Amino acid sequence: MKITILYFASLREQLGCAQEVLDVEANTVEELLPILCERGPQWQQALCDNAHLQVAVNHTVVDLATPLKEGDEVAFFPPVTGG
Amino acid sequence: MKITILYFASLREQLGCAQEVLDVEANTVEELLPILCERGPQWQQALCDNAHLQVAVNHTVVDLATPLKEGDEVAFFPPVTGG
Amino acid sequence: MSQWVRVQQEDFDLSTEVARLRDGRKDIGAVVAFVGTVRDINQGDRVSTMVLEHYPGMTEKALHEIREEAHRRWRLENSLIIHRVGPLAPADQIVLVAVASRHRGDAFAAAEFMMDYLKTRAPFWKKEQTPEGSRWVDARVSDQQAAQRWEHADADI
Amino acid sequence: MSQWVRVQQEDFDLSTEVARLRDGRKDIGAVVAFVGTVRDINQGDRVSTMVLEHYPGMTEKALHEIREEAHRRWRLENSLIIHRVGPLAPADQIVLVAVASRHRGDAFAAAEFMMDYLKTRAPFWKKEQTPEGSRWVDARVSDQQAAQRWEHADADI
Repeated sequence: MKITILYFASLREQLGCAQEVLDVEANTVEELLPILCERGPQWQQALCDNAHLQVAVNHTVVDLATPLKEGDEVAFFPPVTGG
Repeated sequence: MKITILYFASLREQLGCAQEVLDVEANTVEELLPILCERGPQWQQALCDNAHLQVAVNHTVVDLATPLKEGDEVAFFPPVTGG
Repeated sequence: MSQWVRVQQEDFDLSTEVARLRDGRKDIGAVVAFVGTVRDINQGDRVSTMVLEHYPGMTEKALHEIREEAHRRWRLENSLIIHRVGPLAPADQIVLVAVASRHRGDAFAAAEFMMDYLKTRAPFWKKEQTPEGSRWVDARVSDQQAAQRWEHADADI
Repeated sequence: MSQWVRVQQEDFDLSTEVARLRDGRKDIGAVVAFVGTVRDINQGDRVSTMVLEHYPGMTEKALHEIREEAHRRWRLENSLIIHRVGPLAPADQIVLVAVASRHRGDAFAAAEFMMDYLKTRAPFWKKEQTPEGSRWVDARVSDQQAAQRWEHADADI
């Protein structure tokens, strides 16, 4: 299934990627993460070894057990610092 | 001794008096009050029978035991309602 | 009267006053401004106009003391109080309390404190015009209670 | 984007926005406005400029949810949130949260709540330029703690 993945702020810079569309088999965010982290050490560090990683699916912050479906927009980002 | 007495808001209207200079022997506010209340029932009601009466001496809210001296400015008023 | 405490008949402009409060300073991170306005309903009755009376001299002293107490209790960079007197109509601005600080917690607490103390300690009185005639506004128990929340800290001074 | 939640590059004028919020209504007695501004010192270092990045679409959704939650928790007549994005310099305005209510207690609580939730739930990120180069600003534990103060009431919804 196809999902859109977005990376923001320091994650975007570390990964050199703002947005990608991925055709992937992953039932949850938890299953998606190892697929991304296999790409190399900077992915491992930015996503899988990052205790502060935030995840949103379709504009709502979720936990890693959240199911994914075709067409979902998944976003990874660091803790927010607006205001 | 001479003191200035001011009346504000509903007290000013009840008493028909905004300000007076009085030559009076009163060591405290408590001693001043009966002298004023002898003037008639509206004075008695507005000042001596008024549980909500506020008193300031020289621009500071005080209690009735506060001493008075020559030249003091005494003000009587109801609870404040600004803001 | 200092430039940070004003009692006046004229209206005020919020942006102008906040710009004056901030004065271009780059160490300020937070401004909280409270504007009180005249409502057309009070205690169930329609209010067409009101007149605000005060005690000249004592008013300014009371407002200065409230401001100074706020600066003792919180870390503030600046603050101002403007209170109008004279005739006012519904929707008119009555009062502005504005506080500038490094971090927002100080500004929020100090602004609310200053309003609660102003409501119970500054010598202003409102007389309302209603369809039944004019009347002096009664002090509210809720304002007394709001001010009492801050009094445990009075022991510090 | 609704007229009460805006994410924009342009600056805003406090008086204009508060007048829009109040809309001449005579049932409003209290307005609390919070303005956040850029400080030239953060974590001990001088900040010359910053850039605010956000997540378009999610930002507006998060701000709407914060606003709606405030209207559920307090009796509010109106509220607005404006947050700037893009390049900003010290003393620039970053954010405006303004709340109008009948009585001041609701406006003070709701404005502080909205800021605390915005700080921890709205997807904005700051990148600062300092003499040592540029850096992403770290989230503050104190902001997390400020937001947690309100969470006991989350059980209501």
